[in-house]
Amino acid sequence: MREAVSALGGASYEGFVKSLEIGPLGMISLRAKPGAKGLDKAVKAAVGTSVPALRRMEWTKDRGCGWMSPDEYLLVLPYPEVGRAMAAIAKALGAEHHLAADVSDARAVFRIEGAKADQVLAKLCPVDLAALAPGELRRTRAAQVAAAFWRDEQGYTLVSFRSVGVYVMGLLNHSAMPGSELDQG
Amino acid sequence: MSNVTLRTRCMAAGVYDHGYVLAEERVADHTPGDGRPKKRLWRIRAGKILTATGAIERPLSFAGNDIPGVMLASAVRDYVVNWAVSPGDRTVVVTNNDDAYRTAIALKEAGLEVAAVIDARAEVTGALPARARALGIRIEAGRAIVKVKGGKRVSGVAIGVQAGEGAVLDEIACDAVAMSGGWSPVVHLWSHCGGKLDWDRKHAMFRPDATRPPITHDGSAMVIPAGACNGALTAAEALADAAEAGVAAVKALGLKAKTTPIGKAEVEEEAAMEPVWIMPQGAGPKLRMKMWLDYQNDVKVSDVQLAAREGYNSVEHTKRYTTLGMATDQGKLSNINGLAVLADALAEDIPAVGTTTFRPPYTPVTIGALAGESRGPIFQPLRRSPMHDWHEANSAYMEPVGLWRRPYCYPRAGETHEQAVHREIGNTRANVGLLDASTLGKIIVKGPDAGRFLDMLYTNVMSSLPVGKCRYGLMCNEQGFLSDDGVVIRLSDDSWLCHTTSGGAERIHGWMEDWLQCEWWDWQVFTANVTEQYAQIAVAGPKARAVLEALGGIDVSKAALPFMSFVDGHLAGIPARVHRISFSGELSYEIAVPAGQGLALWEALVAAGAAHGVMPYGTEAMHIMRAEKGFIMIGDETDGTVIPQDLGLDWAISKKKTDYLGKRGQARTYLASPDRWKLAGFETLDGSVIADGAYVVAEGVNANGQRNVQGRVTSTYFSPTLKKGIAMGLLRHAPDRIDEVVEFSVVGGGTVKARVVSPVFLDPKGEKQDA
Amino acid sequence: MKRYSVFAIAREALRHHTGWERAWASPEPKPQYDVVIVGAGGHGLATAYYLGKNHGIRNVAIIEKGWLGGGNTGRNTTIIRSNYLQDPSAAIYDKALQLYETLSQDLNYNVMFSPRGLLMLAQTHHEVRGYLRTVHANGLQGVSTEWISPERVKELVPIINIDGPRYPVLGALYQPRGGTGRHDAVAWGYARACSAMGMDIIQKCEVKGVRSEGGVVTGVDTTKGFIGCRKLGMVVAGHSGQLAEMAGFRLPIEAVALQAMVSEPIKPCMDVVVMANTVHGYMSQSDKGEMVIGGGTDGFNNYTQRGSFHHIEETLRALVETFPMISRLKMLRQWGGIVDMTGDRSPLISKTPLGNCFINCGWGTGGFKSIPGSGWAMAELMAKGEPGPLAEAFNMWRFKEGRFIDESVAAGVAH
Amino acid sequence: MLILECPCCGVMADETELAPGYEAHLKRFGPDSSDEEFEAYMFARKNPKGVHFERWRHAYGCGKWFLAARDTATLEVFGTYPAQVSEPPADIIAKIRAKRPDWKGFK
Repeated sequence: MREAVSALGGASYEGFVKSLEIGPLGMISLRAKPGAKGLDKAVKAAVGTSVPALRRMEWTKDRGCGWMSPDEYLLVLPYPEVGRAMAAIAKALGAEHHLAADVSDARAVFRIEGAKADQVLAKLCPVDLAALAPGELRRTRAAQVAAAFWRDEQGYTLVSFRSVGVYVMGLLNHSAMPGSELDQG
Repeated sequence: MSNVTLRTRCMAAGVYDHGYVLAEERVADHTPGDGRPKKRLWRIRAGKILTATGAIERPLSFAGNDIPGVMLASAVRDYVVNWAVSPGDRTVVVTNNDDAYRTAIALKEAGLEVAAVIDARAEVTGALPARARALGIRIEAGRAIVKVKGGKRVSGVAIGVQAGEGAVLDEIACDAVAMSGGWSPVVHLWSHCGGKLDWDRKHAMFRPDATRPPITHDGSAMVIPAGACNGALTAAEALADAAEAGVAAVKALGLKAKTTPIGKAEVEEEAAMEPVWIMPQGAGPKLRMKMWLDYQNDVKVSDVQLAAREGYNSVEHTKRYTTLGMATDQGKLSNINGLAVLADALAEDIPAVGTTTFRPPYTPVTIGALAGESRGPIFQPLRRSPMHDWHEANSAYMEPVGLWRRPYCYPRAGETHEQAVHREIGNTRANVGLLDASTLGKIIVKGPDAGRFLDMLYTNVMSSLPVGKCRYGLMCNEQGFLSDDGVVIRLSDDSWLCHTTSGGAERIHGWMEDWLQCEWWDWQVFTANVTEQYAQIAVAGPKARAVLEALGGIDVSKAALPFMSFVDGHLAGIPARVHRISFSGELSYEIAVPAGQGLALWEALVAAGAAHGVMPYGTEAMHIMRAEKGFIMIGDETDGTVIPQDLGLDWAISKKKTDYLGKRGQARTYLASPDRWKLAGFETLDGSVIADGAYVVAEGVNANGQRNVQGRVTSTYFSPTLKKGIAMGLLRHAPDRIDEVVEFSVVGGGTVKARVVSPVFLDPKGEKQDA
Repeated sequence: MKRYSVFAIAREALRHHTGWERAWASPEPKPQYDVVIVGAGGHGLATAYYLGKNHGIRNVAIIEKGWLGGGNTGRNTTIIRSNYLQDPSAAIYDKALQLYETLSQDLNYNVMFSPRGLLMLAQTHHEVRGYLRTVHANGLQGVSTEWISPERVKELVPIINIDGPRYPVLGALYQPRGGTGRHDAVAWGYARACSAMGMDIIQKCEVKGVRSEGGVVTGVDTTKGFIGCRKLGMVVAGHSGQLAEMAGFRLPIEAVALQAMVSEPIKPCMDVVVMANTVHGYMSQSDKGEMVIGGGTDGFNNYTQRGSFHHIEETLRALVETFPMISRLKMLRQWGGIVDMTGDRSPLISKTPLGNCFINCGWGTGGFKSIPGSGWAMAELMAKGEPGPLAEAFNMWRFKEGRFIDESVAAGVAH
Repeated sequence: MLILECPCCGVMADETELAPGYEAHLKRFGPDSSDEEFEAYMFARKNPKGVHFERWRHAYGCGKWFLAARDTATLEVFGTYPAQVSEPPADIIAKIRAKRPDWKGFK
């Protein structure tokens, strides 16, 4: 097994906030109906969390599970653990109707950090960030591409498709250009 | 208040549906070069919108009202009071209302001379006129400016009786005229989304009709006007109205409102204004031709009256006929006056004539601000395959395929694109070539009903595909027209992986979800679009097997991995799925690996292939090689009006299935007609290449005099393998016409002769791909 | 009706323009007409005009809910072209273009037809092949178009960025005869000519119902009372669905908003019409100097004449990329029209399930440029009761047969 | 610029997160149907000026299709609901009737 390469090789930019590409991050798209037998067990076994409620994300340290749609979850975990987690999901859900797909390589992942990180996202996404609940996973668009993000104390983690990673980095850089802060003045 | 954001230099340009407000902020127009953006566009989604946009003073229409030195009374006042600038040493104020007296008083108090106030009203009794009189200002009641004297600047005014026809009673020397015809509330933001207006007779103005507001998504009023824009013209009225509007806004949001006293303004009582639309009232044509309504577009009172006389009676007709209100101020100064003149000419009420439509923006907004960040490198997303940088570093000429960029060819120094393409084809046919096929769509379809679902989606049967095997499939829309194609592989008992065309992945995934969510919602099927999870590389050519064997890890022999099968394993230490499928007609493997390791595999293949003469090839070589093999290409052989049967793909359409998407559509008379154009190959008699887009002409012309046609070319190339022009195309009754000679159109006239042949030009038995 | 001429202008200048007559009369409706046309937009008025001119049918009323020319006729981007791919489209749009070429003389009304030339940029190889196909088709249809190089594009349009890093211009489909006209003047010119033939144009008169006997139309109920007719023509663009419902049938139509905008006026800088379909935007310069800009339609049913703002942004992005100089211009005004889109995006000029009731609608984004040809073909259909060659393919039964007239093929959009 | 509440994820979604899908509650006609039925399924549209039932996909959000009852003349939204029904739910119908007494109903 060779070293996995992230979408942008860890590119970063220091504007009025810091944006950097991180990864590769392990990600599994898990599709199952909410009441599916073994779903709780599968999520627990894969990332150690409970199944999240509507638009929420559950965390145990660096492993998480986010609610993506009424029958889809996003599991986040260290990249090397994906194979083990996929096996655990298959075992827990067994013959129950589900679909688990490794999408770790299909994604570009970014961190946006700094006191004004929300300004960068507010410029790009049609989302009322003030109304974003703690622990919320928000799927939306960033300018012209699909994106999902969540907030923590240091800033935001934003996920996009891999092929548009350069575009998303361009957006983040543009929106964080010094002088383009939204502060009043 | 900490929860209030104040944005200065920020104009609300428009109110759009469901509380969407567009605002343009002039961030650094006044501090150029300080590193900040010049402009910023705000897209605001508001629960309620409170507008306090004020009112605009109207000019008066008298002859010569365009001569420099004639200004609005409020503008004169602003120059003097706000900026200590004197517009004139000796000003005549002309008005139909009390407010203009504030200008006269301000001028006087600033030490400037006010030659007279010409007041159209017969009786002038208000508190403000009284103050003006007390300051010694001459007041002429019931009078009008007959005309302004002067050419390049005002030198005086001739005055007469407002009720008269323009007989001059007196002349007053002056160098400025301050005019006031009353005030028009700025109702634009109220009106953009359909808020209706009321005609307020007392003030002769349109004001928001509170009973017919613009509504938002839940049907409630979206805009709450306050102050002068709501018709509350005096400071006292405005304060009271503002307090009321604030409470209304808070309540409308479902919150409790505290009524806080907002203060009272001490203002003089104002006497009623008197609507004056032309001055003097009975002015003849000569004077009317000098009364400007729209200063930018040179529209005069006489123009509007002419429009009415000629029957352009609707206010919109008048606007468009005269261009009244179509200049950059969009009628802010001229519309009400023009409307009133029109109403008068038609002997109708002003409200019956109505206004033109208020359209955003309120004042012009910079196009660059509207285009926003979408410039240069981030104009649009550009999708890159995991090997994108390698292609660019190796001189690839890239072409857009949807939002992707794919190498069209890899020209070497001194090579034209055509030469490069021919070299790439020659090498792939003789040795081995590499194609970046990562852009192909890949969708996993899984579940107890997945087989049944795919049988509805594809024209052939996918449920019967054995695990480990590949099958080519066609997808049609409900009309029956061919929409996508690709190889489907069966991963396990209940899961399949569907390959789509490049750029088709999102569309087809959406199509699948549409049917699963909206039609067959009780079917147990999940889909996942994993297009970007994988880098995919085609290794094609007689030496392809040798290259893969050099990498090692997977048995790629014919016995272990026959044509149209696949295997999972590790190739060069990278987890890989190897498919034996071919779009070039050569012995070919398509290898999928996690995207993060795509470049590593590509480079490993380049290294391992060096001994076998490996070269990358681009999309154009791919297109020509597939045409040599007679394989169709979605978007070339199809254009949204072609069904699989037209392309001789009947073998890929199940006869047994009772239903699939598009089956019913294909049964319609025109689609089932035996006269449809069908796929054929073409070779010109002289070996030349048929022009792109050429039609096969037929005898005669149709009822509209257009030349009859019987077919057209869909793909046409010079085949470097066969050393001659080859083409695929559609021709009426094609299968029955092999060896017939037909004529293709040539731009500019004439035709070129071509023989109808089989569309498979190379290796018809498929021995090479099956090697 | 007095003729407009240079002498008339001279005469009127001497008497303060007090002698100009009404351009058209405003009569009250009569109880019965040979033909009633609902909709006094360009298409309705042109239909009436050619009924009178070509077929001698002059006992005609054109009734209009609002003011004549007040629908899509007055809110489009005034582009005129006939470089269509499919035979039926090329035939009717080229008929329209030919009629436009002499319309000012024909109507004695200046419609300001300006054959300044029209370019459709090809910015992908796929689009190149699509336009080459159109050039071949047009050649066989007798429509003169040509394929031109990027260098020639730059000569014709100096302000264009042909080397755009994202979508370099690879060439263009050029129709030198294409151009623009003055939209209002087209409606007014036809209205004046109809009125002069004795036809009644009845504005502010809304149709409330369609009456029939034994499956044959007998008249319409309106806000000005019942108006009887032997034949009824429905020519109401975006409101065709409502009218069809009154007549008891359903149409393959959806009404959506199509938006347009103008910039502030500037000095002349572009004397051709440019359409860039890969990035979705088109632009021309009006005689007043404004850049007239349009883009794609919204994707949902809408009767508000207001569109969604993000489409404006998309269009402007596309055009700033294509014409970088416009980024410093300002958008002066934006608006929307309601267009009716059929299942194949081509129009209907057709008999209907109701006897002697005819429909003309579904022009989508092609309404203005087709007006004279559409009126010509509709008049022929109404006069004879059967379609002539121009209208034949545009019947409403083609959808049942699957006989589409699909022009999206030409735009290089596969599906 | 519409804003619609996605009934699947609860987001008040800006129009730019959504993809429109035209008339809802169409009944599919397959191989056994008549020409008229198939034509009506594919093409004949209510296209009302007024209450309209239509499809939307929360394309940039949870990815689900949902249905909306919306007035095409005023853009007022009466409600949104999941796509897995063959006609509008009773509560939406009741709400429309309350607001539009003249409405002829869902046919």
